[in-house]
Amino acid sequence: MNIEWYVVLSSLLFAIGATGILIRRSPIVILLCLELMLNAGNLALVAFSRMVGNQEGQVFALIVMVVAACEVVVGLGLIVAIFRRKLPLDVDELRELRG
Amino acid sequence: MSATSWTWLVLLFPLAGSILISLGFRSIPARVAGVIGTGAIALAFACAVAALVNLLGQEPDARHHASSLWDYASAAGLDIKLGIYVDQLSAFMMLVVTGVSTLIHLYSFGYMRSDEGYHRFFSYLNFFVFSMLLLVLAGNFVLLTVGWAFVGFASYALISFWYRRTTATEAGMKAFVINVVGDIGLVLAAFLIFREIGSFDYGTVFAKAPEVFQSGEWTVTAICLLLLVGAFAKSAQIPFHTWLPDAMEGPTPVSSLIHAATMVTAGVYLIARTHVLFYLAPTAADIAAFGGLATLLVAGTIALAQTDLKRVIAYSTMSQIGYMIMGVSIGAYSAGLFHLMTHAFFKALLFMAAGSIISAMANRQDIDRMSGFWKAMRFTSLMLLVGGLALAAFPLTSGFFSKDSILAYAEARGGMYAWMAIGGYVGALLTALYTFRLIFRVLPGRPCEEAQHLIDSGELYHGPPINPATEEEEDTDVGFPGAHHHIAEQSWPMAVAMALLGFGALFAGLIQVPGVDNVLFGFLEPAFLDSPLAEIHPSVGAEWRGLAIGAAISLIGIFAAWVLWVSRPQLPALFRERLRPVYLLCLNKWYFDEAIDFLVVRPALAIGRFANSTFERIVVDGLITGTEDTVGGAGRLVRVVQSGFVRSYALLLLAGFAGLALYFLIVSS
Amino acid sequence: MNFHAPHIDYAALSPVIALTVGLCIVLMTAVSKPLRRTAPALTLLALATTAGLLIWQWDEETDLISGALRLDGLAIAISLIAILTAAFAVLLSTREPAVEEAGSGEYHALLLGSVLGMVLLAQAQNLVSFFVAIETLSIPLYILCATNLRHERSLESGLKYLIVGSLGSATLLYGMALIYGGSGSTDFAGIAAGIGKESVLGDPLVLVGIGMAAVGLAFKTSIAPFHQWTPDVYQGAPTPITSFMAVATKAAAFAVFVRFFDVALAPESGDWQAPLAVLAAISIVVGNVGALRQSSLKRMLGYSGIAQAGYILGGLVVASEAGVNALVFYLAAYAFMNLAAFAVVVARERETSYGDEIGAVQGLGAERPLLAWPLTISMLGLAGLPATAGFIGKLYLIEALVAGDYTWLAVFIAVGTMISLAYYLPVVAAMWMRPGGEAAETATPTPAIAGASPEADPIDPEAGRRVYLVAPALLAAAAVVFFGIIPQPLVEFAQHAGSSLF
Amino acid sequence: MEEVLFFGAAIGALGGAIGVVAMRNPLYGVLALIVHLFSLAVLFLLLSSAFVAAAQVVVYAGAVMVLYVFVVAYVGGDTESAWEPIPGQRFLAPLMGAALFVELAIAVLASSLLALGTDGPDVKAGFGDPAEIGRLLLERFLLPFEASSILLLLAAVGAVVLASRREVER
Amino acid sequence: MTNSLLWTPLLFGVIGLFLPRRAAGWWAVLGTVVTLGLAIALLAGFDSGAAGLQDTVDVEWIPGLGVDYSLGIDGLNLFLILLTALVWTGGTAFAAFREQERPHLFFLMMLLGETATLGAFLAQDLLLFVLFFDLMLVPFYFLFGAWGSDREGGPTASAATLKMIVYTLIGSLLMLVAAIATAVISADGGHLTFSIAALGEQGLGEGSQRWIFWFFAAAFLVKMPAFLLHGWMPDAYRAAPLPALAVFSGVLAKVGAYGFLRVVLPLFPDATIQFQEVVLVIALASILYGSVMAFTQTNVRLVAGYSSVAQLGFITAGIFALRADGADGAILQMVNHGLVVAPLFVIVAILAERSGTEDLREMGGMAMRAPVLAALFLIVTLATLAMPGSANFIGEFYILNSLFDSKIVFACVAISGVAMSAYYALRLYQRTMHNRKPEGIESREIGWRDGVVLAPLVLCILGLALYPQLILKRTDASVQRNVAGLSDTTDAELARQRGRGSEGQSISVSSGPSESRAAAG
Repeated sequence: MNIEWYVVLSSLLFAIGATGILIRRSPIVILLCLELMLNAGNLALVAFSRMVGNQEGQVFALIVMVVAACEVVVGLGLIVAIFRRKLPLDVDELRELRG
Repeated sequence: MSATSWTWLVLLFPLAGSILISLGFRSIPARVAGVIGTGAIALAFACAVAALVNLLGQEPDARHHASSLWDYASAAGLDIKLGIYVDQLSAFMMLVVTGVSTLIHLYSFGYMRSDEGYHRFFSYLNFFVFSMLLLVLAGNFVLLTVGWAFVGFASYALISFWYRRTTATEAGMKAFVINVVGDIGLVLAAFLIFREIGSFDYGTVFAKAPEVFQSGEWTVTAICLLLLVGAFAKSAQIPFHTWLPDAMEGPTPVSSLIHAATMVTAGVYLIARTHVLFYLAPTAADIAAFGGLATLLVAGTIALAQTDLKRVIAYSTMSQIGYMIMGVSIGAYSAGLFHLMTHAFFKALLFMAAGSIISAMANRQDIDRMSGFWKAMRFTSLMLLVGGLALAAFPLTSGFFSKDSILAYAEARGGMYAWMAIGGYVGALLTALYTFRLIFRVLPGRPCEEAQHLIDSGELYHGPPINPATEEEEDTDVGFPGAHHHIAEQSWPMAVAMALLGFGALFAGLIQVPGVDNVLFGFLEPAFLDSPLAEIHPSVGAEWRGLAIGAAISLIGIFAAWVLWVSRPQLPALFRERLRPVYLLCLNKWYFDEAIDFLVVRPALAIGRFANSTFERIVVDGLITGTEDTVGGAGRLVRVVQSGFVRSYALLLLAGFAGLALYFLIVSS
Repeated sequence: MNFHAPHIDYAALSPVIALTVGLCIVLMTAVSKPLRRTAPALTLLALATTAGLLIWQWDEETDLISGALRLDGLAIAISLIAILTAAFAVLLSTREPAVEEAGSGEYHALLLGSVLGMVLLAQAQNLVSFFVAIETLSIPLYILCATNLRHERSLESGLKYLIVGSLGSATLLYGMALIYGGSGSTDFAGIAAGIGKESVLGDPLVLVGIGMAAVGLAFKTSIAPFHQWTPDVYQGAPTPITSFMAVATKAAAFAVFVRFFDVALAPESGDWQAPLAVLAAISIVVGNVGALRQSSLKRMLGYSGIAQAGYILGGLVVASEAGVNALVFYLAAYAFMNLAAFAVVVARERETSYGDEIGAVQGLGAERPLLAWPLTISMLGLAGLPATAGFIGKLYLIEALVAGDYTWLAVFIAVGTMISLAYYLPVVAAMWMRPGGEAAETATPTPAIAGASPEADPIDPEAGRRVYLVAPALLAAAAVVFFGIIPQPLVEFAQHAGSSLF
Repeated sequence: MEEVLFFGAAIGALGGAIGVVAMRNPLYGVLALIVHLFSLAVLFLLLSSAFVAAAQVVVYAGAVMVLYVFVVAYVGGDTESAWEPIPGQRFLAPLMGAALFVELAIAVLASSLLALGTDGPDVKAGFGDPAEIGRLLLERFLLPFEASSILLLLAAVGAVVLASRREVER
Repeated sequence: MTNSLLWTPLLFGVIGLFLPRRAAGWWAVLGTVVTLGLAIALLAGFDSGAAGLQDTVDVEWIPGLGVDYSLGIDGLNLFLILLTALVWTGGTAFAAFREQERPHLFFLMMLLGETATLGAFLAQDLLLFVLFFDLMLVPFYFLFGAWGSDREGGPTASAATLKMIVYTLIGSLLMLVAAIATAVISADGGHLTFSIAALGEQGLGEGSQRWIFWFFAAAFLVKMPAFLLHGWMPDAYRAAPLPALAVFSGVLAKVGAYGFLRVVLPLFPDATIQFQEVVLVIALASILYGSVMAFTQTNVRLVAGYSSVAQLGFITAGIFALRADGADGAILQMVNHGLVVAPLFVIVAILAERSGTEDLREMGGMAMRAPVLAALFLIVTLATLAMPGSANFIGEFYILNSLFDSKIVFACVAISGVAMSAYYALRLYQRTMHNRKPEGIESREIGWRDGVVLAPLVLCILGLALYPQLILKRTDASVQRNVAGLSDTTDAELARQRGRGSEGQSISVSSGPSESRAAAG
C-alpha cells in the first residue's frame, strides 16, 4: 500500500479538523477537532517514518500524544473554570476582547 | 587733506548728527537737537566746499578719485568695497544736496518747532541727507544701491512721519514699495553688469564698458533699461510717479527737501553717472528721453487741474524732473544738471512758501479756499512769487537759463530731438499756466477767513485738527498738528532760509549765461568727455534764439493765466464744461493709480487671499488629512477584522497559511 | 539487546537542570501558606542561578544529549533575555490578584515552566525537542493568562490563546511532519543535509512543510496575518504575564525561528526569504495602523508588538550574520522598552480606577515623575527616537537589511515608525501635556468598573511608590537610555549570538 | 488483505472525524472521536508501528477520552444551535478546509519524492516494536522524553489551578 | 573644544534639575552664556584661510556598526554654531525673565535642544548627523506640546505638535535609511564607515544617488519647511511658546539648508546636478508662496512663519545655484535670517503682552510711548526685508547673483520675492506700531529685561550690516571646496562670458573641479 495514500488521508483528516474548528462553537468540540488535527499529524509522521525507514517519526508521534494530552487537560480545565464562572460554553459568546 | 578725505567727512557729519540725535532723544533738549541737525549739514556743506576747492586745485582731467575704507563683502570673485568715487559730477551733486539741505534744516528748525517729534524729525532728516550723499558719492553699484535704498527708506520714514495718520502711513508704504521696485531694477542691472564685466566698481566698469560692449548690443540696452527702472522710480517719472503726490502727506519741509530738491534728482544723477553705458545703448537713452518728455507734459496737464496747494507743486516737480531726465538722456548732461541745481533752489523755495501759507491756513491745503495772502503775509507771498517766476522761466530768472539750455541742446542735436525741444516748449507753456494759476488764486483778491484773521489779530488762525485728505479728526498726540504753526513772518530761521533760496532762485542762472560766462559747464564738462554727445554744443546764437522763444512762451503763459483766473474768472468753469473728459482725465491724474491698483495690487492680494483660504486648506492640508484618513481607515479595517470571534481568527490564520502554501506550490512548480 | 546511555555534558546542561529543580522546589512551596510566601524569592533565586550558569557557559558551543539541544551564543543570549523578563515579571507579580487566585506556588512554578520551555526552545536543534519545548513554553502561558479567574476577560484570553495556539501548534506539527518526510531526519543538521539534496530541493512537499512551520512560528511571534490573538490576549491576561509574554515568548520563538530557518532550512532560503519579507511588511503595516486610537495601553502595546515583530523578522529574512545580530540586539532593546512600559501600566492599574486605559497615565508627569519618565523613555524608544536603544536597534536592522538587498523592507520600517509615532507620542502627551485632574472627565472607565462589580480589583493608592514596581521601571528605562548612548556592549552581546550560527 | 484493512480503517477514521465535526451533541462527538482513534491505531499497525498503535489505544481511547466524557458529563453536553453569528464563516470555513486539503494533496502528489510511491523500504523485524522505540526514547530522544514529563506535570498543575474550587485568601 | 561646546548645555540642564525652582532659569541662562563663550572662542581660534575641518574630534563610537563620534568645524558650520549659541542665549534669557510652570523641565528641554542642534551642526559622521537631526525634535515636542497654547476652534497644542513631529520625522526616517544605504553601498562589502569626508571620496553610483538624494531632500525640505511641505508649520507656530519658537525658527530651520551643503552636495554630486532645476523650482515656489501668504496673513506669528518659508526658499536657491558665491550667500543668509527671526518672535511676544492679541487687525499705534521698542523693531523689520545696507541684502545679493549667473530665469522670478518681502515686512511693522491705536492696547516702552534680550541680537544685526565680510571671509574657502565638484560646468561658461571683461578675478571658483568630479563619479 503506497505511503501516498496514508499521507493524503492524513491531510484530509487535517483539513476536516481545521474545518471543525472553524464551524463549531462549543469549546469541547473544538478541543476534539484539535485532537483530530494532531492525530492527522501523527499519521503523517508515522507514515513518513515508515517511508524513510527510521523510527524517529514514531517517537515523535508518541511525544505528540503526550503533548495532545496536556493540551486537552488544560483545555478541559479552562472549560470547567469558565463553566464555574457561569459563562456560556460558546466561544462566540466570549468576545469582550476585540477591536 | 585730499578731496576724498573731505568727502568722507561730508558723509560722516550727517550720519553722526543723525545717530547723536536719535541716541540722545531723551536727554538732548529740542532746540539743541535742531542745532545739531542743522549744524551737521552745514559742516557737511563746508567740507563739500573744501573738497570742491581741493578738486579745483587739480588738472581738469585728473579731477576724479576713488577711495575705499574696507572690503565690505568680497568673496567668490565679487569685489564689493566700501568705497566712494569723487569727480566733478559727484562734487557738484554733493554741493547742491548739502547746500539746499542746510537751508531746509534751517527752515525746519523754525517750522517744526512745536512738533512733538522734533528729535525724530531731525534725525530722520539728517539720515536722509546722509543717504542722499551716499547715493551720489558711492564708488560702486552695490553701494549705490545701498544709498538708493536708504533714500527710499528715509523718505518712507519722513512721509509717514505723522504715523497716526493712516493716509500718511499708506503714502509712505506706497513710496517705499515703488522705490523697492526701483532698487530691484538697479540690482538686476548690477548683476548683469557683473556678469558681463566681472566687477561692480565704477572705475573698472566705465573703463571696460566701451571695449566689452558694441554699441546697441542687447545686453547693454538691457542694463540701461534696468537702470532706468531705478531712475524712474526715484525720480517719479511715468509710470512710477504715483508715489510722489501722495508723499505730500509728510510735513512741508520734507516735501521741499525730498520731493523737490534732492531725492527725486537721483534718477537724473544716475543717468548722468552711467552716461557711458547710455551712450552705448541709444535705444534705452531715447526711451528715457521720451519718458521724461511724456512725464513733463502729463504732469503739467495734471497740475492744471489739481486744487491741493502742495500737490500742484509736486506735479510741477515731476514735470521739471522730466526736463532733466530728457536732458541727460539726450546728452545735455551739464544742462540737465544745471536745471537740477536751479530747480532745487526755486522748488525748495516754493514749498517753503507753501508751507508757510499752509500754516496760516491751519493745515488746509485747498487753493479754492485761499485768497488775498498778499495782504496777509507779504514776505511769504513775495517768495512764492519769486519761486513762481523762476519755475515759469520768467526771463533772467534761474529757471529761464537752465531750462532753455536743455531745449537748446535738443534742438542743436536735431532730428527727433528737435521735436522733443518743441514738446519741451509746450511743457514750458503749461508750467507758466499752472504756476500762475496757483499764484493768482492764492495771493491777490479779498483775504479769506484765515488770512483776514491773521491781518486782524496778527495771530494765526486755529482750526480744529482735521486731516485735509480724509477730513477725519487728527490724532494729535504724535505731534501733528503742532500746538502752534509757524510762518516765515514770525520765525527768523524760516525767513533766512527762504531769503537765501530766493536769491538763488533769482540769480543762480547767471553763472551760466550763453556767450557771457561758462562757470558750471566748464567745471562739469570734463566728467562727460568720454561720451561723444558731450561734444555737441549749440551755437550761442541758437541758444539766444531759444531763450527768446522761452521768454515769449513764459510771458504768454503768465498772461493767459492772468486772463483765466483774474480778469475772466468764469472762463475756467466754461472750459471745464466744454472739455469735460479732458478735465476729468487731468483731475484724476490720468487714472494712473487706478490702473496700477487694477493691474498689480489687486491681483497680488487676490492671489494671496486665494492661497490663504483655498490653496492652503485644500492642497497643503489636504496632503496631511488625506494621509491621515488613509492610515486611519486602514486602522479601522484592522480593528473591524479584530472581531473578537476566535473562530474568525482561526479562519484568518488558516487563510494566511493557505496563501503561503499557494505561493510555495507556485514556486515549486 | 545492548543500550548505550547518551553522553550528557552536565556543565552545559546545568542551566536547564537548575531551572527544573527550581521549578519543582517552587511547586513544593504550594503546599502550605507560610512556605507560599517564599515562592517569589525562590523563583528569583532559581532564575538568578540559571542566569549565572548561562553566563558561566558564555563561550560554550556544544551539542547536548545526542544533538537534541545546542548550547551556543544565540541560545545563551536569548535565554538570558527570557530569564531577565521572567525576573521582571516576578517582581511585577507581587501583590497581583492573579497570584492570589492561582496560588503563589503554582503561579511561579508555571512561570518557571514557561521559562524552561523558552530555554529549551532557544537551544533546540531537533524537531522533537523543538516541538516539546514550544509546548512547554505555551501551555503554562495558556494557564497563566487565565489565572485571573474572577475576570471574564482573563478566562476569555486564556481560551482564545489555547484554541488558536493549539491550532498553530497543529499546523507547526504537520509542517514538521512534512519536512521530516522530505528530509528523513528530525535533527536540524540532518534536515539541512536532507533537503539540500538535488532531488529534494524545491520539492512542494518540503516547501509546504516550510510554509506550515513558518505559520506556526509566525503565530508565536505574532506576525500578521497570524497575529490576531495578540491584542486580545495581551489585554485580557494579567499584566505581569502580558509583559512576560510580550517579550520572552517573542524572544524564544524568534530564537528557534532563526535557528530553524537559518540553519536547518538554509538550503531553501532562496524560496522562503521573499514570502517572509512580505509577512514582515504586512505585520509592520497591520500592527502600526491597528495600534492607532487604542484606548487600552496593553492593547496598544499588543499591536505595537506586532509591528515590532515585523521589524525583527527583517533581521531573519536577510539570513545573514548581520541580520541575526540585529535581531538579537533589537530583541534585547525591545525587552527593556516593553518592560519599562508594562511596569508603569501595572503600577497605574493598581493605583487608579482606570485599569490600563490611557486615562490612567494622564498627568503622570506632574504626579509621579518616577513613573512618567520610564514610560516616556520607553515610548520614545519604541518610536525609535535617537538616544534610545530603539534607535540603535532600528539602525542595526536597517543596516542589515540594506546590506542584504532588502532596502524596500527598510523603507517599510521607516514608514511604519512614522505611523507608530501617532500612537506612542499621545501617551507621552497624556503624561506631560494634560493636567491629571482632567483625567477624571476625559478618560473612560474600563468595563471592569462599569461591568460586574465582583471583578473590581482592590485599589492600592500607594502602588505608584512601591519599590518593586518603580525600581524595575527605572532600571529598564535606564538601560534603554544607556544602550542608546553606549550601545557597544549590547552590540557585542548580539554579535556573540550571531557569530555562533554562521 | 492489506488494502482491505487500509480502506476499512481509512473509512473508519474519516467517518469518525466527520462525526466529530458534524455531531451536534458533544458526547456523540467524543464517541465519534473514539472510533476515529481506533481506526488510526489500525493504520499505525499497517505502518508497522506496533508500539504507537498500542499507545494510541491506551493513552487516547483510554485515558483522554474518559476525561472528555467526565467533563462533558459535568458541564452538560447540550447541543449547540445552528445559528451562525459570524458573517461569511459558514461559507468560508468549508471552502478553507477544501483549500487546505487540495493544497496538501497537491503537495503530496506533485512531490518528486520517489519513496512516496512505494510501500516504503523493507525494514528489519522489530521495526516499531516497544524495544526499538524504548531504546530511541532513552538514547536519542532522552531530553524530549524527560521534557514531556515535566510538561505533563505542568499541565496537571494548570488543570488544578484552573479547575480547583479554591477560597482566595485576602 | 568642540566636545565641551557640544555637551555644556546638556550638562547644565541636567544639573539644573537639582536646583530650586527660581534658580533653574538663571542656571540655564548661565549654561547658554558659557556655550556662547566657547563658541566665540572657537571663532577666535578659527583659521580663516583653511578649507578643511578644524578642532576635529574623532573616536569610535559603535565600531560594530562603523559609526564614529566625530565632530569638527569649518567655514560651513562655524557661524551657524555661533548663531545657535547666541539665539539660544537670547531665547533662554527671555524665558528666564518670565514665570514658567515646571521650570526645571522647560529649561532642561531648552538646553537639550541646544545640544542636539549644535550636534547636528558639528557632526562629521553621517549617522551622528542623522541622530542629532532627529534628536532635535524631541525637546521641541515637549516644549511646544507642554508649554504651548491650545487654540480654540483649532487643534490642541499637543495635537499640533504631534502633527509637526510626525511630519518632520517622515523626512528624517527616510533619511536614516538613505544614510545607511549611502554607507553600505559605497562600502560595498568593504570597511563600513559613515564619515562624511570618507564617503565623499568613495563616491556613489549614479543610480543609487538618485533615490538617496530624494530621501535626504525630503528630510531637509520638510524641516525648512519648503512649499507644499509646510503643512505642519501654521498650527505648530500658533501653538508654540514664543521663546521656544524663537530658537526653533531661528535655528532649526537652518539645519535643513545646512544639510544640503554638508551632505547632499558633496556626497551626491551627480544627482544634485541632475535635480538642480527641480529643487530650484521648489525653492522659487517657496519664495513666492511664502511671500504671498505672508502679506495676507493676519496672525503675527504666521507672518513671520511664512516669511521664513520665503527666506529659506532664497537660501535653498542659493545653495542650488551650485556656485561658490551662492553658497556663501546662503550661509550668510542663514545666519542673518536666524538673527532676524529670533528677535522678531521676541518682539511678537512683547507686542502680544501689550495688546493681548496676535491679530494684526486688532493692533496698532504702539510706537507712541515706546520709541525704543519701535526703533529696535524697525531695524529688525528692515533687516527682514533685506534692506540694502543690511547683511541680509548682501546675502540675497550673493544668492541672486549666483543664480543670475547659473540660471538667469530663476533669478528674475526669485527677485520678485524681494519686492513682496518689502511689503509684508513693512506691513507687519506698520500695522502694529503705526496707525490709530485701538482701544485696550497699551503702548508701553520695553522694560530693561526684554531690552537685555533684544539689544544684543539687534547689535549683531547692525554689526553684520557694517561688516558682512566677517562671515564671507571665513566661509569662502570651505565653500569653494564643497561646491568645487559641482560648479565646473556653470563656471566654464561663466569664465567665457567674464573673459570679455576682467582677467579671471571672478573665477577663483572652479578650483580643480575635474578631479573631484572624477572621484565623485
